[in-house]
Amino acid sequence: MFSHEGGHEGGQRLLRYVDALREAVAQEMERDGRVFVFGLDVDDHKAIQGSTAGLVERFGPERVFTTPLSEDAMTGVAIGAAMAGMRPVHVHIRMDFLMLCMNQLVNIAAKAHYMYGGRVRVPMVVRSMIGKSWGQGAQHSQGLHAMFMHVPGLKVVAPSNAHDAKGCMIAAIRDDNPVVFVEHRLLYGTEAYVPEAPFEVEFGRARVCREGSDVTLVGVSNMVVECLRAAELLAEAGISAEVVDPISLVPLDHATILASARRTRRLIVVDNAWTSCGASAEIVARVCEEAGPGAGIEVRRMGFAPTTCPTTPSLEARFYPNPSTIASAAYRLARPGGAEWTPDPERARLAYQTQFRGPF
Amino acid sequence: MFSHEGGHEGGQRLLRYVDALREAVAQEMERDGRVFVFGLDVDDHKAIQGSTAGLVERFGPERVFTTPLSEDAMTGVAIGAAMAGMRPVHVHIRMDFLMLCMNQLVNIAAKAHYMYGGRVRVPMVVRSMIGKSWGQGAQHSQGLHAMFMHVPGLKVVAPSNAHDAKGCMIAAIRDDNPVVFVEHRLLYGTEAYVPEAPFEVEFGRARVCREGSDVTLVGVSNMVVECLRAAELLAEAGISAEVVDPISLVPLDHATILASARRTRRLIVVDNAWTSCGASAEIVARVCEEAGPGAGIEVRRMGFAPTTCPTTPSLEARFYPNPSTIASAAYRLARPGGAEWTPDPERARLAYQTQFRGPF
Amino acid sequence: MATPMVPAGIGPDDIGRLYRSMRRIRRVEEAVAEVYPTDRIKSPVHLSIGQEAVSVGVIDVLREDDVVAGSYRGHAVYLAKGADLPAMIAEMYGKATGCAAGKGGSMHLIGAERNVLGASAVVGTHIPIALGHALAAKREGAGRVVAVFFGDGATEEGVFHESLNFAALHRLPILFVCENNFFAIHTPLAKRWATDRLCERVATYGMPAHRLAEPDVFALRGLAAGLVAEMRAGGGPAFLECHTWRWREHVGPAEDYAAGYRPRAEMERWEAGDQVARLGALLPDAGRAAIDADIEREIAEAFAFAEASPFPDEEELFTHVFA
Amino acid sequence: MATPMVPAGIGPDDIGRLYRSMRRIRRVEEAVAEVYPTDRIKSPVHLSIGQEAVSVGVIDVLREDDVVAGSYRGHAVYLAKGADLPAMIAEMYGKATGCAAGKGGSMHLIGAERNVLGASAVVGTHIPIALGHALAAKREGAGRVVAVFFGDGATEEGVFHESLNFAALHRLPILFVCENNFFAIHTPLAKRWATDRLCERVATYGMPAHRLAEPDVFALRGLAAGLVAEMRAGGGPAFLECHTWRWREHVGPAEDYAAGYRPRAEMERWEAGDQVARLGALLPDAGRAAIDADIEREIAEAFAFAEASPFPDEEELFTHVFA
Ligand SMILES: Cc1ncc(C[n+]2csc(CCOP(=O)(O)OP(=O)(O)O)c2C)c(N)n1
Ligand SMILES: Cc1ncc(C[n+]2csc(CCOP(=O)(O)OP(=O)(O)O)c2C)c(N)n1
Ligand SMILES: [Mg+2]
Ligand SMILES: [Mg+2]
Repeated sequence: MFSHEGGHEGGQRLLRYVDALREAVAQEMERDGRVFVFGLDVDDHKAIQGSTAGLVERFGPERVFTTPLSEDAMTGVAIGAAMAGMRPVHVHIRMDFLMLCMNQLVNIAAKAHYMYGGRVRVPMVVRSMIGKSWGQGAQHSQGLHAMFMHVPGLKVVAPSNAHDAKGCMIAAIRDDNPVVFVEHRLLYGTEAYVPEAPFEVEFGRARVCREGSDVTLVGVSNMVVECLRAAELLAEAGISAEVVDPISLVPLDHATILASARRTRRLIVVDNAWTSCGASAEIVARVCEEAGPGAGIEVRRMGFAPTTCPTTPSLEARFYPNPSTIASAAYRLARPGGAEWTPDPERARLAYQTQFRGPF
Repeated sequence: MFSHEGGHEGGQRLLRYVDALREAVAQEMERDGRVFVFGLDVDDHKAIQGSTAGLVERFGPERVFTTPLSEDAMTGVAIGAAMAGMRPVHVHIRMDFLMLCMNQLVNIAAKAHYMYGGRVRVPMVVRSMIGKSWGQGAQHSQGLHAMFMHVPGLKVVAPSNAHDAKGCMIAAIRDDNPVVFVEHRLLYGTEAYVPEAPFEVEFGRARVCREGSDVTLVGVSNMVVECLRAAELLAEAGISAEVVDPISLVPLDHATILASARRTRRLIVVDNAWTSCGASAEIVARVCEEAGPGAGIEVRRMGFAPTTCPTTPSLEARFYPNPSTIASAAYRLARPGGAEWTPDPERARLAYQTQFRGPF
Repeated sequence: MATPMVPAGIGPDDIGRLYRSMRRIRRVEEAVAEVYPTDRIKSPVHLSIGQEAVSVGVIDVLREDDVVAGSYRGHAVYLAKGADLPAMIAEMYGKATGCAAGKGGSMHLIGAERNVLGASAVVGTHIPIALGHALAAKREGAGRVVAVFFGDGATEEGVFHESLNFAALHRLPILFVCENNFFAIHTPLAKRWATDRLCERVATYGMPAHRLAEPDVFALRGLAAGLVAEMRAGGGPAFLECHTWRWREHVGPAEDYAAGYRPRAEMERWEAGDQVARLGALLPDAGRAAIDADIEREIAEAFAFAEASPFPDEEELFTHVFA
Repeated sequence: MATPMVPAGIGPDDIGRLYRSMRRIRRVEEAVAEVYPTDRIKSPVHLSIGQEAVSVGVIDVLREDDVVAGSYRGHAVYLAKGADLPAMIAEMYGKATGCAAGKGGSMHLIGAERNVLGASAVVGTHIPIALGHALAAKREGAGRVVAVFFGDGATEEGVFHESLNFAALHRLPILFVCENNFFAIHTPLAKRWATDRLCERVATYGMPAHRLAEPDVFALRGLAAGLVAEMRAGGGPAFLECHTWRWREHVGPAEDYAAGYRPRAEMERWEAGDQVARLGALLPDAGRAAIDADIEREIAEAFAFAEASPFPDEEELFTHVFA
């Protein structure tokens, strides 16, 4: 089943993001009989782009099952089962569909532990995929993690690479709280070195993916990959960009971001979402509140255009930040008054071919 | 019906917020036969705390009617009726219940005009009341306007006084877009001078409610009242606070806020909501992005405690910002290193007795 | 309405037990209504007065390890399942000793030790939560069942139908109990339901569905016993629609017939059918008096406990955000 | 399946009109499938091939000012109502001349000029939107009706039930048409429905509900005609469940029997009952050939138009956020 697992004990293998997700869930299901996976089409031959492939064969239909199209009730079922001691992983092929179960997530899952004075826990994972490209359009492309960051009681993680995908998924399943797990579908094919043995990526610890001194680029989810690409392009223009991956948005490792921004005195937060009341607003606001104007930090936010996502490629391409627009923005920040610069679009377009390889 | 209307043509009368809402809707229903009001219990004897009182008697059950407990479908009905040329006002006695219709609001109402290339419009008003005090608790107390500010295509307004309540309601009903109308129930009893004749309060124009030079307090919804009270307390401590009421959050009059913050070089945004990815994060982030560190603006956010809302008064009191905590925070900002100062709690507690009287 | 007979197989102990449970709920709620004007209770109260028989008739056939779930109008469910009375009153008083540590109040009672799920103030939201417990109970395979109580208004929420379909599809051990008191706040069924063929509708999901139009705690108990027995044996879900009547206002301690949205005359019919009075009359005076005295003592102690308990410390505001 | 008879009252014109409409949809979808691999079409496509008769049978009895609503699998609804073909193809090509200005794509077609509501890609969401139009139509009082088409999976969403109740409660002029093709993506009814008593369930809301288990465009049309006539006369809503079959993969241009989630054998039954072929055979060869030629010409022109049309200007990204 898991071709990558063979042989080298606990060693690291190049693994695709999608396989890392699947391996994490399989290992946790193996370890803990309370874990189960459900959601629309988790058991069909497409297996959520392969991320649930083989699970029903291995663990049976009582622990891996599809559902009716009833997101609201199914979310309640996950919450109730979690309160009863099970550890559900509820899968949604689009984050947009979480709008159908906001009531259960916001009014019950986030609040139960508190509202009931600590008498219950809600250990559940809500897997939600963000779609992009090929005319996904208005209702199949949204990154709505900010809505969950807004409400106390929910954890939100957005791993950007296969290594963190596995480690965060294991940590999320073992967490005693509801965790909204954000997966960008364009990351599914990206590879990274991933330990074979189960491991946790601790929430609330950001990773400096690339060190730099002129500007700090904080990327969310797939935007980490785009920022790393932008950093390569910037290097060729003589600008040293530091790239920080928060990994988890709630809890947020604010200290690492703040320290980097203090050093570079330039911060650009790049999110795969709208900026208004977004994760980028939160990160920028906290940095400015705590550092104060004395720290002399210039801040910028980048994200979706402030529009609905169009399907036609001529417009869709301009809806998202990309290595080129990120690099240009960073250049403007680092070279105020300098001549406009945009990297060779050809070289900038490679973001998702370049495989992420650590460092870990 | 409208006791305040008698006599003085177009003149201003002291009117309660709740009566201003009702008068605005009644005048628009009179003017435009396409306007109708529906939602749970709009036609019962309690009449949504009086805000819909008399409407069914005056306009009949075809234009004023209650619904089944089906927020999701009823929101779709409002959207569909709006697309068909009607102008629905959909009433919810708690903003928390909007979580049940997020899919229709976020995936349809916000996107229809764009997603369908401008071929349809969705002129609807979503009235949502925010509850507070007397153990409303976790699910009856949330201010969730930030979620709507996050999604392009929705307008969001939060009038803080009776004058703006009437003017914004009329503007919202006449607006060709979906408008989420935020009403804090503790404002219902507050009075202000309100013109008798119909008028619009234009969206996207903030009001400087009180001028000051030491610190800018931006309040959202009822927090404007709390900020004004804090400003009075601060004056007694020798600190001059400017109070800005954005009135509409989308569109947001950023220029007025920025200009004030540049002048006072101290900005505190006080929201009746959580701060993480909240309206306060958005306002602070925009000010810092545009002004830059050179402007030397210190920024702070205040809002709900980062917890679920508890019912017991001993904890609930500390969940919300109030004139005393706002004044103290402003004092700390204006007198760094100065001695701690907290206003006399007795005087601070008066917020909702002090009636808002302009200036307009 | 004519008082129905006591069915065969119901002994004095049964009558005493059922009377005690219903009477206790009635008196607790009356005591709550009494102190309410003093503002010692710190959250809105939705009283069960008049509806006691529904909770008691069903829950009497459940085991301690069975699960029950109710709404903001869930005091009867909480008490019928045997959850802690002092902790309930303390919760309403906003005290640290409350069943939810003072953070939930009247609308969010929870009786963890007796498998009473936390109540929700958003209508219908507790239905799928109960369903999740039923899924867990089925996987566990120990014959535990779940009973979920909700009002007529809750059946208008889409999630109710999604839950019925899923319960029947997976044959989960859950008893859906609709307490149809004909009103959602002040709005009558006629303004909310296209028809009153609810049981017929639910039956199309392939589960037994019965309506009890007359208040008869014995009949309800008998019906519930049969349905629950089948569930324990591996049968699927079942549904009960129980007509009942809210004697007081929707929220708050008083009667509200003056408001005019429902006729006082209707009330008389339900007073005549009051199961608390009916079962009380079936008991010997001495026995009834002893039970009543017990209950009064228990209630007095509960309120005293709540009074004497401290409010939560300030730092409690920040506990329990995350587990 | 035995081919049913042509009912009395159906003349050659009717057959020709229905054939043209169904054949046109079939050929447009086949043409879309053909060009799809070239990447000229810029969004995922959910083809109606095999399901044409449902849209055509119902919509044939509607007036131009009546309203129809379909889902992301709504090409047949769009075309049957007479909305603009070149604008549809241009929309799929992402061109500025598209029916949604290139911003919606295949899943969000809208035919404003023919009262075809915009399609939604979130299953079931268009049902209450259609209901809102029905409310407007009733208030208007001009006898207009609404027909809303959705899949079997959409009936599992709570909003479907909320919509049925509201439609029946207010007796709104809306015809609910469920295109039951037995699958939601690759998941069969058996994994999603507790029972198949859908019509029985819907009928409990107090509206006529009929199932058509065999493909027969004449029978469907006749049934729809009667129901719509009653609606125009002030009657309330009605419901139709039409069994049908998706001939191609859930999304994309190809067949997918190799995937093994549904048997090719089933397909043969539906090919035998194909209404396009059936009606074609009822027409004189010359007449049929003329219609076919028209259609091919129209399709060729539509694709040429799409090809020739420009992509939207960059600044179009920022238009239409607000009206
Ligand atoms: C989803 C939702 N909508 C509206 C409300 C406001 N509300 C509180 S109780 C209630 C009536 C519920 O009626 P029913 O379900 O019959 O229960 P009852 O109060 O009669 O016991 C309503 C509409 C709410 N709490 N939740
Ligand atoms: C609310 C929602 N959940 C899940 C999906 C993913 N999805 C897209 S189409 C589909 C199947 C819908 O089946 P059905 O309603 O029968 O329509 P059909 O595709 O068979 O015509 C699903 C689950 C979605 N688009 N929306
Ligand atoms: Mg009721
Ligand atoms: Mg289908």
